[in-house]
Amino acid sequence: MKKLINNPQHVVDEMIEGYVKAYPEYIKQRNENKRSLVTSRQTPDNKVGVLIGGGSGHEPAFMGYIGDGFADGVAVGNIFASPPPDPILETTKAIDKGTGVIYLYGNYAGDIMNFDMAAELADLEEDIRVETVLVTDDVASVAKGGEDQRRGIAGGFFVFKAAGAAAAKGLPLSEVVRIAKKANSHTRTMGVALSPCSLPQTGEPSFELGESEMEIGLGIHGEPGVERGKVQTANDVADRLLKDILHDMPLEQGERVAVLVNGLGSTSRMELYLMFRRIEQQLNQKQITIHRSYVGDYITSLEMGGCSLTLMKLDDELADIVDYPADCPMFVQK
Amino acid sequence: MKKLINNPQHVVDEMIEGYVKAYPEYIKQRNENKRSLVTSRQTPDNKVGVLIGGGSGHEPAFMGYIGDGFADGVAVGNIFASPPPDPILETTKAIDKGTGVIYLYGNYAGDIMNFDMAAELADLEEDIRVETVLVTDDVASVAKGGEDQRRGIAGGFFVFKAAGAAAAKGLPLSEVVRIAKKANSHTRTMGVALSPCSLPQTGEPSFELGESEMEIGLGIHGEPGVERGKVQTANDVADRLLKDILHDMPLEQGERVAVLVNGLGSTSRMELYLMFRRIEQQLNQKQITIHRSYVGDYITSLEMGGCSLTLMKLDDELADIVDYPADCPMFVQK
Amino acid sequence: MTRVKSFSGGVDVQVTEAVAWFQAYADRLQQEKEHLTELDSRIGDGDHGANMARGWKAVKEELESFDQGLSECFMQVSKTLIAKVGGASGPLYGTAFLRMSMKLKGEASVSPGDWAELIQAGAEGIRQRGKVSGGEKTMYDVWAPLVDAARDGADLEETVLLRSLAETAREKAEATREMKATKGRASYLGERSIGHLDPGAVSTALLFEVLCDTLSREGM
Amino acid sequence: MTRVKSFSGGVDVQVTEAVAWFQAYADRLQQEKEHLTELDSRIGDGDHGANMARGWKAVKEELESFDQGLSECFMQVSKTLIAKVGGASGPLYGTAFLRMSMKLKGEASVSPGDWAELIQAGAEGIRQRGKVSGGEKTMYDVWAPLVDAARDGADLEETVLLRSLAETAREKAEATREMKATKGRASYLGERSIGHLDPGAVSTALLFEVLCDTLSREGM
Ligand SMILES: Nc1ncnc2c1ncn2[C@@H]1O[C@H](COP(=O)(O)OP(=O)(O)O)[C@@H](O)[C@H]1O
Ligand SMILES: Nc1ncnc2c1ncn2[C@@H]1O[C@H](COP(=O)(O)OP(=O)(O)O)[C@@H](O)[C@H]1O
Ligand SMILES: [Mg+2]
Ligand SMILES: [Mg+2]
Ligand SMILES: [Mg+2]
Ligand SMILES: [Mg+2]
Repeated sequence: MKKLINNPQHVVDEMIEGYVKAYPEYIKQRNENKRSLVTSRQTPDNKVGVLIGGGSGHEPAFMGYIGDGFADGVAVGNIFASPPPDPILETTKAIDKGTGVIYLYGNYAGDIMNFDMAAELADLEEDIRVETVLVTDDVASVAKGGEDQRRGIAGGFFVFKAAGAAAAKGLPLSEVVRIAKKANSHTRTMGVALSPCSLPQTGEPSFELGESEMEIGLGIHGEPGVERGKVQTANDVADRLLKDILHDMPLEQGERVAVLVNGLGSTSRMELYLMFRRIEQQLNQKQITIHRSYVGDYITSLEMGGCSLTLMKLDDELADIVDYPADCPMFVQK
Repeated sequence: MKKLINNPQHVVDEMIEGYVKAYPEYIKQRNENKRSLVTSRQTPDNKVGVLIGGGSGHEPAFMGYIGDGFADGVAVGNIFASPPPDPILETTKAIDKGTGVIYLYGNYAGDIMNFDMAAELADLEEDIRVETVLVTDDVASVAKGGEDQRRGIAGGFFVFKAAGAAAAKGLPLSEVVRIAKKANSHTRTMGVALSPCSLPQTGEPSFELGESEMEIGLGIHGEPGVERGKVQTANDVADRLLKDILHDMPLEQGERVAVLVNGLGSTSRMELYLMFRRIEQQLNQKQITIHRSYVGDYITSLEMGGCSLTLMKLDDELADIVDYPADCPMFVQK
Repeated sequence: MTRVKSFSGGVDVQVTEAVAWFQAYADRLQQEKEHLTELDSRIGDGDHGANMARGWKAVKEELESFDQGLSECFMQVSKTLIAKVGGASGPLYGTAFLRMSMKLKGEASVSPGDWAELIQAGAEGIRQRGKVSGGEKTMYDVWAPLVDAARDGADLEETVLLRSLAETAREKAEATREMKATKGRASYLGERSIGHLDPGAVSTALLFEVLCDTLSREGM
Repeated sequence: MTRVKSFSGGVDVQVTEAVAWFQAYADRLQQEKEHLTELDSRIGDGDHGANMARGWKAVKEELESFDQGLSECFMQVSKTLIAKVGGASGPLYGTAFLRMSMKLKGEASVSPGDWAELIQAGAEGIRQRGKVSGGEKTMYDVWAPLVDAARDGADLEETVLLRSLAETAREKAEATREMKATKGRASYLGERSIGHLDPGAVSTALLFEVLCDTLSREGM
């Protein structure tokens, strides 16, 4: 696959360099560790630090979400690989204001081990209180009953936003944790993949899909999904994703949701709006209110083809959190 | 090519439906013509109407740019095809506040004919003053000396933004036109394509490029460019694009620019930041100041692969215009 | 369906035949869609076939129960093309049919001697709308020479005249192959546009070929 | 390079040999990169080869001019793996080497009789870090049985012991093929993970194969 890159070994560092140069008013890179990025703005005293992260290749996640009302810092891993403890610890030190730091990331073995190691070091060596909330929104990954073993995918956007808003409001760590956990437990995602991406190092597709095949539930690193079949119409795919989500998280008539239709990288906006159109029709018919919608590329897998649907079920507290403004390089909400 | 669509004949109408449902607080569709979209917000009395448009398939352009500080209305064409006079006229009527309307679109024969027909009708039948500013930023399309015959591509973003900001400031039509023209004459774009997109109706790639080929200067509808060759590194491609722009629009040490690195649809953000990184290095070395940067998908060609570089040379007036806030469904600037 | 003998020995074309022409052209475009698109993807953006097929399909449907006169029929075609074809060819064909409709105001039929003036009105519309003068490798390079061909054949029998129009159109469309484009999308190709047919010229040639086929078959 | 005869009749492994082992493993990973990646792309995310090759390349470079003791050597490997491998395998191997480094504190060499304890320290690290207990289709399914193999072979000659470790490792890695993954990325595959080798188990087998190859060659 053709890519506009230089040395494949340096893509991540070069990307970060470009990113930091593009948004100096938002972001700075720590001298101590180039994979540690933090807000360049003055944040309020006593504010709980919000640290998100994971592998690269999901841009605009995670580094695009550093900013007011969102994350204070990001630890950047290699492509699709957890960052090691070092940049996590460095970011933790940089954003802690004495009131503790919350770690938010997807539920992957590698990330857990690295973030846990960093949390242990932060506690032991720096005396910083760290709490962790894992994102576990991917309905396709583990059957009902095993919710907390699920992978974290696009729904992370809502969980990060919830924690970011809660922290920006000046809530203490315990509250930020409670709200992030609540956001996670109210969030479900189902995805569909149409075409693979390729890692810069190998140039090889991350998985194989036939000329006219799609895979329901395929993970954002190419982890296999639940069902492979012929590509269906946008309406049928939307219906399927919605059905699986509603089966897992039933919604009553009159309830409110936030909707995220997330492109995986190479899917046109046109297709995403077609998907959203059908979702809206179906929810409308079930008399479920869409409180706010997000349609676009929020958490990608390089240039993977396909998209995911995320619903977050809202109560007043979460609705408020969704509406909270944010100002980040790759995401602004007024 | 696989796509998440329903009936290929209805993609544009379905996309608009989805889009309007996603952002009711920003956008409304005219009952009189479904291809006419206008802001759903109350705009100030006497504000000059800003109408942008062209074919679909360039999302987030054009409909993503309806909002405060940007366009008041959009006429939507079929994929890569100018809208007919009807929706243009309908949009014109809807957004005119008695102070006239400015039409802004890329310099393509089809668009000119349709927008001209609409302008004639607006004048004759509705007594609305219409002025037109064509976007002609594509350096690759016509050699120096023939600037006003060039195609309009990603630089339209700056020209639309300039007109939108000028109109939002309450300037009269003549001033909005002057500023838009100035923005256009200060803007240059050079693009590179790595892979084609395919039209939903045909499913066929819009052009052919070898396994390891790229084409410099290829147009956003697949119009041929200036040079085809092997894919080069991000640095070499960035240098080439920048060289061609600076050759066409020389910049002195100490001058200021706005930079747009625009993805064509399926190019990862990672690659775009690698491109930006090099551009920044080079401009920095030439002591040219980057006043503001935009990196992402601003004007696409469905899922085409590749990107373009746009520079707008700034004086105080244009710097001010670039900094003017905007609030649109697909673009927010604080 | 009645046909009126014209003084020149041919038969006049009436609204029913015009409708048949347009409907047959719509069908023909469905077949030629891929080919036109293919041509357009070489020197343009690859949508001419889709644009034309879509627009004329709408024309066909709208003419299904048409019961007005010749001028109104051309006007209907014009409006539909302008609204449905999009791109450059929509307004161009739309303007051509608009001007032809104006020329036909009050007329019930077109006699062989009328074709030159009628085509000239259409060509004139394209010339103005497209800001062309000939030789730019566009559909105008077919429309313009058809005026002369129609003038030269004004006294011929209708089928002979129509055959000559169809042949001229095809010839002139072929002749665009060697031209360098200086208008429309293809102009960005410069020298590289040489060696390819202009898609709009080819769709124009088809229009007149179908005219000839339809009216030669009709009522014979 | 001197080797110390151990009481059991074998020879002891010293820091220079450890360095040789790690450097040879780094080289071997460059060759096996594609294969490991291939395995990981079947049941994971296809980066295990790249992760390991990158991390151990850094290890090799850092050990180029290494002049400290055995424990420090293992500690250096641990730190580099944790910092450079990323993913799940980085902290897992990193923790294994950290624990082995602690076990080696103050030791100048590893005699055949020491291997069981050493490997057990590493395995224990992986068990805790990975929250595994065996049978989950991970690298632990190779590390754990190696403890027994080392214990059983504690009295053997060094090369024989190492050969037995290498063979056990390969066997146990092969045995992951029939397991159903319940930890790590592959667990999302459920039943579908059966029939594929676990990439981390295979890279562990390679580690012990290279140990055997390097030390059997060294000084013979
Ligand atoms: N300025 C012009 N004058 C006359 N004909 C033109 C002009 N520009 C384009 N054309 C004709 O239009 C055809 C292309 O039509 P089409 O592909 O439908 O529109 P678009 O170029 O907007 O995609 C060309 O082949 C050419 O014959
Ligand atoms: N919880 C765990 N305990 C032990 N080993 C694990 C665990 N999770 C994963 N592994 C090992 O890690 C290997 C995958 O490593 P790698 O591909 O480098 O990391 P990642 O899965 O983060 O991409 C697996 O093959 C398995 O052997
Ligand atoms: Mg990984
Ligand atoms: Mg077109
Ligand atoms: Mg075309
Ligand atoms: Mg892996």
